[in-house]
Amino acid sequence: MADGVLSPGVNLEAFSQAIAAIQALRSSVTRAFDCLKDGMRHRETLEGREKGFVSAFQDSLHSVSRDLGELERLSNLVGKPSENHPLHNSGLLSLDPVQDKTPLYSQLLQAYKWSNKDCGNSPLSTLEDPAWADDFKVLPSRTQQNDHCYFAPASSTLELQYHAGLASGLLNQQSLKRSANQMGVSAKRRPKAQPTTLVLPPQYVDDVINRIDRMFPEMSIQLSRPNGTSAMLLVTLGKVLKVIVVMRSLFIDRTIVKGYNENVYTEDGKLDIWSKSNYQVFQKVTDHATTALLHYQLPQMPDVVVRSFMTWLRSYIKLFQAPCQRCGKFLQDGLPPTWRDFRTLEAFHDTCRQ
Amino acid sequence: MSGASAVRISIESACEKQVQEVGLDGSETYLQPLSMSQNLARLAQRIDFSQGSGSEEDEPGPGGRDWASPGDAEDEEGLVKFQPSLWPWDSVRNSLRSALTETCVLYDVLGILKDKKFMTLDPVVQDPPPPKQNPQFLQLISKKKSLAGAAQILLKGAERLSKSVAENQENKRQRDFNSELLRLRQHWKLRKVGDKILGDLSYRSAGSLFPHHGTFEVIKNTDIDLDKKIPEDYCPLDVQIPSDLEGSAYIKVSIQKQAPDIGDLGTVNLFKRPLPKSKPAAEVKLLIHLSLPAENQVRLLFQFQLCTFYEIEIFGAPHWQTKLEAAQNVLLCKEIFAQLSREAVQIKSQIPHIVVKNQIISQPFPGLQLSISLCHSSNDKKSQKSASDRQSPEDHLYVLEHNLHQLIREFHKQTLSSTVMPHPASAPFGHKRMKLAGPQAFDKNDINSLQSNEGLLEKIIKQAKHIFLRRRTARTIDSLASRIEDPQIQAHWSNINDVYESSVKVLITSQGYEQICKSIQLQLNIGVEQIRVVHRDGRVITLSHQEQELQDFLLSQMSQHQVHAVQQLAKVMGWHVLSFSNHVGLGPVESIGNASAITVASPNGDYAISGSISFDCDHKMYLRVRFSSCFLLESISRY
Amino acid sequence: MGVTCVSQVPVAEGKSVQQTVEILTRKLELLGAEKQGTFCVDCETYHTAASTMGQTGKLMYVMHNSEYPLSCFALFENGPCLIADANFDILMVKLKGFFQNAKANKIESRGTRYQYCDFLVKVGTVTMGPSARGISVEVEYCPCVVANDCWNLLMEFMQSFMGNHTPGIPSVFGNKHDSIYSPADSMVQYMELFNKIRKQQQVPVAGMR
Amino acid sequence: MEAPPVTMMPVTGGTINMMEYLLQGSVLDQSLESLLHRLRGLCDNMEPETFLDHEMVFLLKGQQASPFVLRARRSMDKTGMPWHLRYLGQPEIGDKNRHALVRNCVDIATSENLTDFLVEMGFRMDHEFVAKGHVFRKGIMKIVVYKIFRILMPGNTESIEPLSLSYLVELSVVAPAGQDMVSDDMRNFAEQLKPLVHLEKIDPKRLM
Repeated sequence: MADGVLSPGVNLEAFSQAIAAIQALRSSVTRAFDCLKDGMRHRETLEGREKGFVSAFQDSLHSVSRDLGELERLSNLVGKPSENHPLHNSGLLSLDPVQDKTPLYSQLLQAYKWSNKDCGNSPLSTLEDPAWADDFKVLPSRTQQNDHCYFAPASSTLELQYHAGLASGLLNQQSLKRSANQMGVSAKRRPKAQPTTLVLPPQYVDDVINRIDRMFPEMSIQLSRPNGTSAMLLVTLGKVLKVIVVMRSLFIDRTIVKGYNENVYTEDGKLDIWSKSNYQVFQKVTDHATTALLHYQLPQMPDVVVRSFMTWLRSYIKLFQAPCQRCGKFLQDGLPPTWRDFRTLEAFHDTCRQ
Repeated sequence: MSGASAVRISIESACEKQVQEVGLDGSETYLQPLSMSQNLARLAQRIDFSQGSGSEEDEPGPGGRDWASPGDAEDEEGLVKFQPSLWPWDSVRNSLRSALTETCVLYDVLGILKDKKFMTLDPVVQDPPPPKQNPQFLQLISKKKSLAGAAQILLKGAERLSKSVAENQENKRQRDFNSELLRLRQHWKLRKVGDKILGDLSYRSAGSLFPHHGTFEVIKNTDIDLDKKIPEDYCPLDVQIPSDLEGSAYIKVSIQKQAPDIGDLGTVNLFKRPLPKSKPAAEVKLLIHLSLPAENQVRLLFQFQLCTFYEIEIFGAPHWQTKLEAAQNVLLCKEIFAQLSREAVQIKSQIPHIVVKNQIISQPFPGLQLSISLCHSSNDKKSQKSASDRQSPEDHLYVLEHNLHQLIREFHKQTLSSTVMPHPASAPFGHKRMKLAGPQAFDKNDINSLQSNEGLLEKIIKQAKHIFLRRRTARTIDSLASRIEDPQIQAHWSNINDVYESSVKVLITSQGYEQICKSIQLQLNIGVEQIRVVHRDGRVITLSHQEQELQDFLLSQMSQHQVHAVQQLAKVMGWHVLSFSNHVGLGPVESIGNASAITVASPNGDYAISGSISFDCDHKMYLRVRFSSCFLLESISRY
Repeated sequence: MGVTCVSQVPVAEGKSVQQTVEILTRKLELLGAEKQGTFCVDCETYHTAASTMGQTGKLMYVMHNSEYPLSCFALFENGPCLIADANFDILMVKLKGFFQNAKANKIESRGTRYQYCDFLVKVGTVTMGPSARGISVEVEYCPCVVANDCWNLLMEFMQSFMGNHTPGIPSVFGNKHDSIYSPADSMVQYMELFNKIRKQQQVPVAGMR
Repeated sequence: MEAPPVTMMPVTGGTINMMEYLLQGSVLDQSLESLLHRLRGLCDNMEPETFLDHEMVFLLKGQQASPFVLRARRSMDKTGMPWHLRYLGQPEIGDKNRHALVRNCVDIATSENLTDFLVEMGFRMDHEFVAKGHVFRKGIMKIVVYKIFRILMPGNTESIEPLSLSYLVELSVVAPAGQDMVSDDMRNFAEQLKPLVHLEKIDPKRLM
């Protein structure tokens, strides 16, 4: 979504260069401060020390000013975002000229909201956003899990906003939900630092996991944090399979399904989150579990996602016992029905599910 | 009593011990003589205090009481009368009594004085008090004198202290050989052979199997002119390092594109990131390094080994610790390289690994060359080495160099800890997991997995492949994301990576329509040889290392996304989807794949729009829109 | 270490043991199973030396299975099954005075090992002394550890290449309930199969050899 | 019955004819610490480990005069370790050239149902004890220093009491038969433990 805020007028190449320049500036400033902090270096003579220090400091200051100049040059190249439609060309499609079908008023309001959003989404305002600033470490396309777009409040008349709010409420009812943003306008404006789901306290994560653990008696969840705050779960489902779930906050990053009798620990006793199962059936289930992670997505309510994922996972308790709901058989190509429907949880062979 | 021997009698004084009883056999039981305190207590017990107080009847003190009990006193006096001869403390009592008498008199006089009727006290006129000043003056003088004495003592002490500090410093500068040797012994293994002191540089005790003996000799540094000023860094202890371990060494790992025919875009720039800042940074590090005390260098040195600019500007002879660490590093690098080249010769691969002098060349992917080289330079040939270094300072793969060091250390650890103590203790020694293989009926696969022992080279090649694949995937996605603005590509890289695996989630969205159409979400698991793509609809696609495959795949996903978006939007707007296909075989020939197409009709059926989406050779997307009924005109709008 | 079913396939009418085995393996290969070397299961019988312990001749079986190359299985009929490492064989030599090896009763099954997805299939010829006495088929479903969970699945698979010779549920499954299937259970099945085949010895089957 | 053909044994095996070379001694509780200290210095650079084992001695009586003795041992402090079944032959004192006691030995790691199985084979438990101590390693040499505890209630390894006020010290090597050189190494090692402990070849028969 980081790209989403960049209007077509922005020179992306220059933009990425500018980010690199900012990085360079940061590092040179850091170096300058480091130099100051470390003080004089040991040399034979006092004179030599002072000289060395001054020249080192001068050098670092020079590099700071050079990097700053570079950044200024690039910032001119980045260019102003154009005031075009934020929807690019596909946005034109929604401007359906069939008058009898599309009420003009709602469209106008919609248009207002778009422009409103556009204001808020101009890159300059997003730059101020701390969350966005964090992402500067990577290239612009690689936002890290920021599945929300958030924007600064627009400076418009209250009246218009009021209407817009009403209208968007109506529109939302008509399943015209287009993106998560529009909800944000109708509901009271969310505070800027909305994606708190990325930095949930470990205690909260523990609670959510514990609750899920208690929910399913045949499923036991073991939580550990070998790498800092990211939790890793070892889910043992009956005597059927074991699942290793790597979390980041409450988002599931990665999951591996292994057989009940397979070793899930490395030589030194840590959870082995990389090696895959030796059995084809569990490799298949691993793929399906990854699919499930892509399917169950609700960035605003990550705990619901985890819960629904676990509920779905639990349906594998009958992995070897349930015949396929379509063909009625147990085996197809040597594999049992490995697919579980995301809604009904019914068992299907991978090839029988469509 | 007569039973006691003559000798015993002659020793003991009769008065000291009293015989308590004489047994029937003639043996005597003695009473222990009283100790001083016991004796005192006994004597004190004999004092009749009531009698004593009674005998003070003539004291005039506490008024009426004494006058009231003269009779009592008389009686007691009588009692005393026959005792005095027994009394050893008689004189004491007498003087006490006289003292009491005196005080009683004084008391009475004072009592009379207080009334001021019968008696008054007048001050006696004495000499004027000149001596009053004198003592003060004397005091001052004596104080001054004693203070001076104290000061002198302190000064003496301070002098002695400063002398000893100076001596210490002197000693420190001179650093006698033995204390240096002691310090050396704390960090290195030493043993005495004949009249030589030999030390061990090798990692053998840490589990290394490298055959190099790695011994150094400790020598006393005597070639110093004692008359001249001793240079500051003079050290009486020096070490003699085997000639082949002198200088500095590091392992260099790099990936080069062998030929331009590999046909991918990323490679050229992939490993050439602008690194203009790295050189000054390295120099700064170097300075810090030199200024640190020797103990802390162990940790830093490792960091340091990995950096290219290994040119120490040595002022004079380096300290022995520095020397030894450098030599040990050379030894480790040699071991790594020896291990790698041995494996390179042994391992059969489709394209054989080439070992040329100090370089191992391997081909992880066709057209790609991984080279691992041992760069070893002794100090005198520094200029030559740095020249070769400057050719390509940027293509280092520091990660792999670091990992090589880590791997060899892991390898060392493995040789040390492969066998464990048996439990129960009577069982023979053996490999930890292997011991379970029999009684727990491990099957063939389990046993194979226990025995699999991948070499250093295989591991590092696998890591190199993965790094290459990962970087190029990132590059491909990024370049697509920056070139194509609609739809948008987002990549969320997982925060946890393995040396052989990493994953990225790719989302394709249209801005403003994220809720309506989120059909395309992919998870890319980047492995060693290939990329596994898990699609949101459950499909799993395996892509090879060829960049084109990933790019084509992403482009096709994007075109599918567009069609899906149109379809969803049409539904929302009340239009009818007439037809929909991800791959239409009709229309103009596309350069890549097939176009996706959709036909929608307006709610009242008057209009129909058909659109097809394809990518042309510039990787631009085209949407061809055809309006039916009114215009039979084909309008092509280009994005 | 998955769930295993060991069964005997009768020799087809008018065919030799070898031919019947070939028919079976061909079916497997058609199914897509991959040949992966050979296997061997052997069984030696030990008598308690006469009147050693006042017990009437209990039989002890010591078995090996190439699937578990480092293990040695010792078991009594309806008794416990000990899993030990290969040194157990040496112990049996030391115990010569107490347990006598009935050399003539040594029986083994040898054949080819096939893998089909997560299934392991071993079709073997059971030989006692120099003569082939029957055919054993072992089907293992590796991912599953609870016998009753995957019996239906296992049976469906066996039907696909054994047709009407598909066996019924093995007796060891019956008393396992939900507990974890262990390699010892497979060895018990083999022991039972071998005992059955030994008894058939008296009734010579036409077409043997 | 014709003789069975020579079949290549698939997996039958095990290591044949292994011998245990043994030196024994004992130290009083007071001097244990100094002995351990010395051992830590002399032995291989591994973490010194303690152990707590439960040993049961089983007898099988036959027609022969001497019963067949097997020792079943399990670790009480480490879970998941296999049981250890051990056969030890008659010890040979040998001549002066061999510096250690030698006896035939068979080491077998087995599953947990060992005791049941031994009973099924006709063995009967003679006695049991708990051994608690330290184990060291130097090359192929194993040094165990342990105290033997009597089990007060049969089967209950919780209630135990020490048998003596000293620790048993054993230096042993398991090697294929005929490798008497190892006994030289053992003697050299034992020399280095003097005078903390004197390790000797002790003939159990003489003690009886």
